[in-house]
Amino acid sequence: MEAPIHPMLIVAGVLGGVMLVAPGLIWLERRLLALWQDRYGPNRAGPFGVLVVLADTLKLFFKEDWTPPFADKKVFIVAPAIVVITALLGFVVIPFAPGFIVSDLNIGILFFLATSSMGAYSIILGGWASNNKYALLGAMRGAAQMISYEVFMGLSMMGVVLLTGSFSLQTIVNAQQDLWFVVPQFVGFVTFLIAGIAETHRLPFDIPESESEIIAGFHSEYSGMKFGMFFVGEYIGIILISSITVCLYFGGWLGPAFLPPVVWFILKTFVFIILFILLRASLPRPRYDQLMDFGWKILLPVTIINLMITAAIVLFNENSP
Amino acid sequence: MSKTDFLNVIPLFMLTSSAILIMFSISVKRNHKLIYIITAASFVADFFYLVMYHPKVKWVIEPLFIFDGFGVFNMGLILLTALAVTMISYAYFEQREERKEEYYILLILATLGAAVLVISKHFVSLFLGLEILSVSLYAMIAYLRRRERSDEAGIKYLIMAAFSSAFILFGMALVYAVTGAMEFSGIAKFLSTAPQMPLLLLTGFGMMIVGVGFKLSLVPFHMWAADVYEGAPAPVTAFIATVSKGGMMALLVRFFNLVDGYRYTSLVVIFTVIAIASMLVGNLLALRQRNVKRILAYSSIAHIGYLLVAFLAGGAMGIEAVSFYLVAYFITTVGAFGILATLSDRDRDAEQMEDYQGLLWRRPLTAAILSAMLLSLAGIPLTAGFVGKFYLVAAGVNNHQWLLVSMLALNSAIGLYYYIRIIAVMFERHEGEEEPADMLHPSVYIVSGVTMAVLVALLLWVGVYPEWMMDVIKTYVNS
Amino acid sequence: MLGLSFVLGQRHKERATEDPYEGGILSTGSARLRFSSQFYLIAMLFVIFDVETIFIVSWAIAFRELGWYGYVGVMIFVILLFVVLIYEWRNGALDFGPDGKKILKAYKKLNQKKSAAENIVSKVNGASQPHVPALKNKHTNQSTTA
Amino acid sequence: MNTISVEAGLILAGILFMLGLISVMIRRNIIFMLISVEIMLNAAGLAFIVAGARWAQPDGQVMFIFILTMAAAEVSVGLALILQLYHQLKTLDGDAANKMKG
Amino acid sequence: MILIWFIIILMGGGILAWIAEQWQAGLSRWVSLAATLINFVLATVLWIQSPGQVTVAGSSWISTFTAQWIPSFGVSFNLALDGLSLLLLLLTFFLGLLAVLTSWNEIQYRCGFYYFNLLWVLAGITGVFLTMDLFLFYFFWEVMLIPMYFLIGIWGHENKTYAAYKFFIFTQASGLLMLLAILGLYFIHGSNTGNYTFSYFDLLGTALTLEASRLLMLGFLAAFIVKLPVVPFHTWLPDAHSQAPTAGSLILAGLLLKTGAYGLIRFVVPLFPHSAAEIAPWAMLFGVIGILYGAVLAFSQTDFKRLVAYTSVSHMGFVMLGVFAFNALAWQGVVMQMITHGVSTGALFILAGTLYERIHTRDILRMGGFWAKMPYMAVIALIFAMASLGLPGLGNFVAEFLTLIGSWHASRVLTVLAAIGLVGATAYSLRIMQKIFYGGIAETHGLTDLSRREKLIFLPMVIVIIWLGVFPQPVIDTAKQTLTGVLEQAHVRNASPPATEKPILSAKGGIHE
Repeated sequence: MEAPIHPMLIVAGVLGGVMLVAPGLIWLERRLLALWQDRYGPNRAGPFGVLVVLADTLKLFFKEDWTPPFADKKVFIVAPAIVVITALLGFVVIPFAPGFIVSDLNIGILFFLATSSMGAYSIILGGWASNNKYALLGAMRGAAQMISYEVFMGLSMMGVVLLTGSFSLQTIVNAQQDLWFVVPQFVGFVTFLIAGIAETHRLPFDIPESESEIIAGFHSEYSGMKFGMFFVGEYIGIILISSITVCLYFGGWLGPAFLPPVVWFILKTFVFIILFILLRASLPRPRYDQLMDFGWKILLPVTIINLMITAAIVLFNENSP
Repeated sequence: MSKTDFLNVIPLFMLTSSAILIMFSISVKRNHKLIYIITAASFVADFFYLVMYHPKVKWVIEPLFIFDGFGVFNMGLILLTALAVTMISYAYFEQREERKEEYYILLILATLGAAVLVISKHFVSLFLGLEILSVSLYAMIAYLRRRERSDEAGIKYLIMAAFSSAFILFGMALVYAVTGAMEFSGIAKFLSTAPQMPLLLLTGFGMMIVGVGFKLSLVPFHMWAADVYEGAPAPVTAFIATVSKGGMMALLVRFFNLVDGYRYTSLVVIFTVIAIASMLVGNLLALRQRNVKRILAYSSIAHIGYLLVAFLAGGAMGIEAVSFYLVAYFITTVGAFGILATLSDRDRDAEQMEDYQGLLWRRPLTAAILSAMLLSLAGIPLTAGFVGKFYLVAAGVNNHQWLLVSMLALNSAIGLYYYIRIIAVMFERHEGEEEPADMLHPSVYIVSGVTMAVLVALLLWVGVYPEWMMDVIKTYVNS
Repeated sequence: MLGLSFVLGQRHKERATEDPYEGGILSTGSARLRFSSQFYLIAMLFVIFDVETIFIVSWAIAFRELGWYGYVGVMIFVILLFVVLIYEWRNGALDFGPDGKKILKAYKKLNQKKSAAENIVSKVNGASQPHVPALKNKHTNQSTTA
Repeated sequence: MNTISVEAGLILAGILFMLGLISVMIRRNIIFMLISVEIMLNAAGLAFIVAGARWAQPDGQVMFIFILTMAAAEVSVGLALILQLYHQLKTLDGDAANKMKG
Repeated sequence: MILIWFIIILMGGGILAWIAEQWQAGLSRWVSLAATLINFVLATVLWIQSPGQVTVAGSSWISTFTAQWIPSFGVSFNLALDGLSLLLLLLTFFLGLLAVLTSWNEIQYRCGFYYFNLLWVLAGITGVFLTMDLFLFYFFWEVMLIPMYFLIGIWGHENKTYAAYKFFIFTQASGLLMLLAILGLYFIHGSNTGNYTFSYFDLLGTALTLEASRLLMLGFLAAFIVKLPVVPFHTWLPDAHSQAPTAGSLILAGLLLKTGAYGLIRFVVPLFPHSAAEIAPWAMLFGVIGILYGAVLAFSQTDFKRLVAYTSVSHMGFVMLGVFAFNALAWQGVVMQMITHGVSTGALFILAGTLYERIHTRDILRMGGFWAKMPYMAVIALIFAMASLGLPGLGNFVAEFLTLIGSWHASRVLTVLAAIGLVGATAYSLRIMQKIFYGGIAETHGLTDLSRREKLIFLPMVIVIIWLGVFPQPVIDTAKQTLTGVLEQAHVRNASPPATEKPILSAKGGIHE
């Protein structure tokens, strides 16, 4: 453990880092997609088109902040804020390095689950307040999807909890000194990742906003910075899921000592972020009912069976030696 | 969990597993008859296990359950009543819903809830039993999806039951906050050492009484009863009137006796007022009804009021009287609603007075049975209801509760009017068409018919020769 | 707290460029439309299963202390969950979206009846109209898949 | 964090409970009535947690979990019933559900 | 053993009659005729054998029967017969026989069920007269109500439902008060002695405080004076009597009213002698009011059956007067009154029934001059009208005379007033004759004189009423033992002061302590 850093500093660091990285991701994604799809991507503004993000942001800020007159105004404005706030709140329990954590809650995982399920509100409220058919449909789908996968997400994480006996992410990371949990909990990892993608409604699970079916889903009516908030919120969500995955299954900041823990953490996280982008680039979007079927009929039993087997093994190991 | 523990809770396990079995069997194939047989068989088996295994041994599973004579007796009563309800349900549902199988799951679960209720000695088990019972009932009440009234009744019951659960829970929380115990015995211990009842505790008890009052449909918490009785399918109404209320009543008796609430004048006064109000309001409101189900609803309010007389009398005799009256009341109520169910057709229940006009001449046996049931409700000799009421009065007089007892007598007199009115309608001369042909094969009704016959035989037997039943109650309840 | 104020600040910036009378996508009609009750079903499923996870979670944190005893208990609980799941599956609660095969089957059944009836009618009339059912078939298929 | 006194907790729970109670009484929309009842239930749950904290026992929290479960079951059934009722009445006004009188 | 057979024959006969109707229409009449006839013969044999036993001093009980019923409550199936019961049983079976006969043609609708109810009413009445267990007494008290209710409610006249309700609720409500009183007595006795029993003989000696005794007596009194009926509680009677079928009216007037009188003699006075003595002046006053009120109202009725019903009110006033006069003479008068009223009023109701069968109205304004058409009926009517007004030589005269002599000792003023009632009786009896059989001929269509069956009904009644008027001694002797026994007992107990030292209902606890 390092000397405790002032919590405010950590907060500032995390917030600043995340808020900076998120727009960066937009650029990264575009570049990578272009790479994999054999095209250029953004390349005009700045080196490798880095400044396109800045331009985009400026554009969003200066764009008209239009609230549709038929919309439910208050809710319409609150909805995009929720997505960012909840996603950011999730970072509270993430240990970037030993001691480098906003708050080491002993119910860290539960806190994460709670905040991430709050994200469903933003979609449903946004879709509802827009008072637009497509938006509503998107919102309904999004909500259904998110709450469904919420169940499996929580259950799949329980495997790790069984192994460590704690909800604290820091404890969990520390427990992976010998072995990353991805090995004993591979099934858990896979299900968690799938559920995580669904939670962030990224491609291929971007049913709520599938352009080809329902224009842009729940945020059809949004523009300006409010749209920007949704947009940014999604990327923050990606970072969040990636970092949680890293914490739970890939040993968090742990790594050979030649790099500081934070760097290990960031590296691992970026691997997952890139994986997210790769998935987007490569997989087609399933139909809505296929997605739900998959969740309820396959993921749910698999996670529960995984859980029970894990528990049995742990108990057996405890009692036999 | 020791072996004895396990053996004791087997009745509960049996109910649970039969519910699961039914779910499985629905998943495989929907077969109404098979599921009906499973349900009936599980009730029968459960009852026999209970009788065989629990002669008079008292067994406590800490901290939740207590298997004493009183609990076992009430559990057996509940199981038998549920069996009777199952019996009358088959014919009723056979001609109605396309998805009738789930009803039996709900029935079993509700019975399970009531069974848990009567053996609980802890707030947690009380709450669990109560809620299993209530939640199953919501769905059962609204089971006939085509009927608007059924839904309406379901919603009303849901809101009311949840409302009352909230009261009970808050009351429990307050009691817990004051006494630090959720076990009845712990609370009793606290009370016996406390010099006087803290205000907060009294508030807690008061809120629990409100909740319990709702569940028992006591005045002034009775508003839901008539609507729910009217809207629910007839067998479900029978179930609400008997098992649900009986379970709650048994629990009330157990709790009140354990904490010895009789010491507190305030509680006794509250219950006395409630009892009198229930008797009066129930009977008076029943007078102006034209709907048989509503009449029975209001009459059940009054009957619970009668029960409270013996409950307030307390002591061994009071408990015996309550148990006996419950037996009589269960037989009678299930019988009455059973007749109602057999007379009902696909679209509506036979609940209007007109449906009964001249019934005696159309279907003499049916009418005779219903008359017997109604006379029993009215407390006329030769029926179980008479002995039951007699027992109540005896308990009350024994304890010198002259006010309550005379109110009981007065109300019995009022009650006579509407019971007799139904009978009078049945005996009216009937001109017009003969009974329309039944929609189902007559064999479907055999089971209902046999059940009715058994019930009426029981009614008369208990009415003419109550000694046996009293012996049973005494051996169980006083053990 | 800090996070909240930070976000609030950002919202303040949004309002800087407010201008109500322009742009956007035109919405047609009221969006307060009725959607499939399937969504309610999902909500209920979620409510049930999410609450059940509470029990599993509370077991998970203390499962070492509870040992095999607790394991058996949770096993029973999980088996119950599976029974419920199977039950729901079989009853079609987990069929999201329309099942093409089923609709086709039901439709064929209907069609057979109809065509049988029409055959009788046509026999009586002495004239047959073989193409009509086929046309109808096409039409209704579209409407069910749409 | 400072510990909260039992009285304060109970008063909070009581206020919540009363709010729920009042809104059950005055609301006419069935869904709102359901929500209000849920508020009452949660108030009871809160009271249990406070009580459990007072005696430093886990019982209160256990009870709360049960209450939560029960509330969930109730909401599921309630929503289903409301849906059915809506199909028939085309309204959620509690006063419309008054076919039964007497 | 014979006592239980009385009841079994009637109840079994009732069930058999119901079933028999399914086999063959009309069979139920014969079954019920047989049942009542057997009982009547049995009772007569018992009576003929019994005088020797009755005169033997000591026990006044001719026959008893005891069986266990609900031992944990101290309830036993305890029947006993003494002179009083025997007389009333004879009356019961006699009128029962006649009731079956009068219904012979009148009832065409659901005969089986009708006779079932008829016989069960009789069984209930028999039980009431026989039982010596208070629980059983209440039980039979109720048993006779329900079938009676059906008799009125199903086979009655136009306003039957209302009348049936009224009858049922009045009697049932008052019966419940009696139940409370019985229970009170039971518990007080139990807590005093530790012996919880409903046995009449045990309860007789219960030591009661004054207050308790008053309250409990009021409970009993309520049931009996409603049944009797005493004036403020009589309103059910005119309706029930006038709406009931003929046999129903016959049984109501002839028998059910007597259960009230019987109850007063058997229970109220022996159990609560002190309180009964206290309330006696008021009771007698109400009796006299009943006599006068009944007579006046009877005079102003136009409905024949209603008229007769009010005469019952008037006659029962004499019973009330006599019972609370507390002397042997008056009581003998009361017993006579019970029997003669049963016969005479019964006969008048049967007359009304036969008239109704012929002209389908009970309105006496639409009758008149029937003497010419129906001389037999007119003669019989004359006899019973005279009996009703108390013509010497007929039974009622003896009864009323004895009662008045007896009550003279108790209260002269009231006796004089009661005697005025006799004048009223003359007025309404003559009005019956005047309106129906004399005067201008009204609507004579379809009038035929009495049939053979009807003659068979009236003949024994005429014989009995004359016999009772001329030679009432056997009847008086039969009941004498019981009556004097009860009175002596009451006087003895009144002489000793009531147990005032004990606070009311002081005893705590119950059966289980």
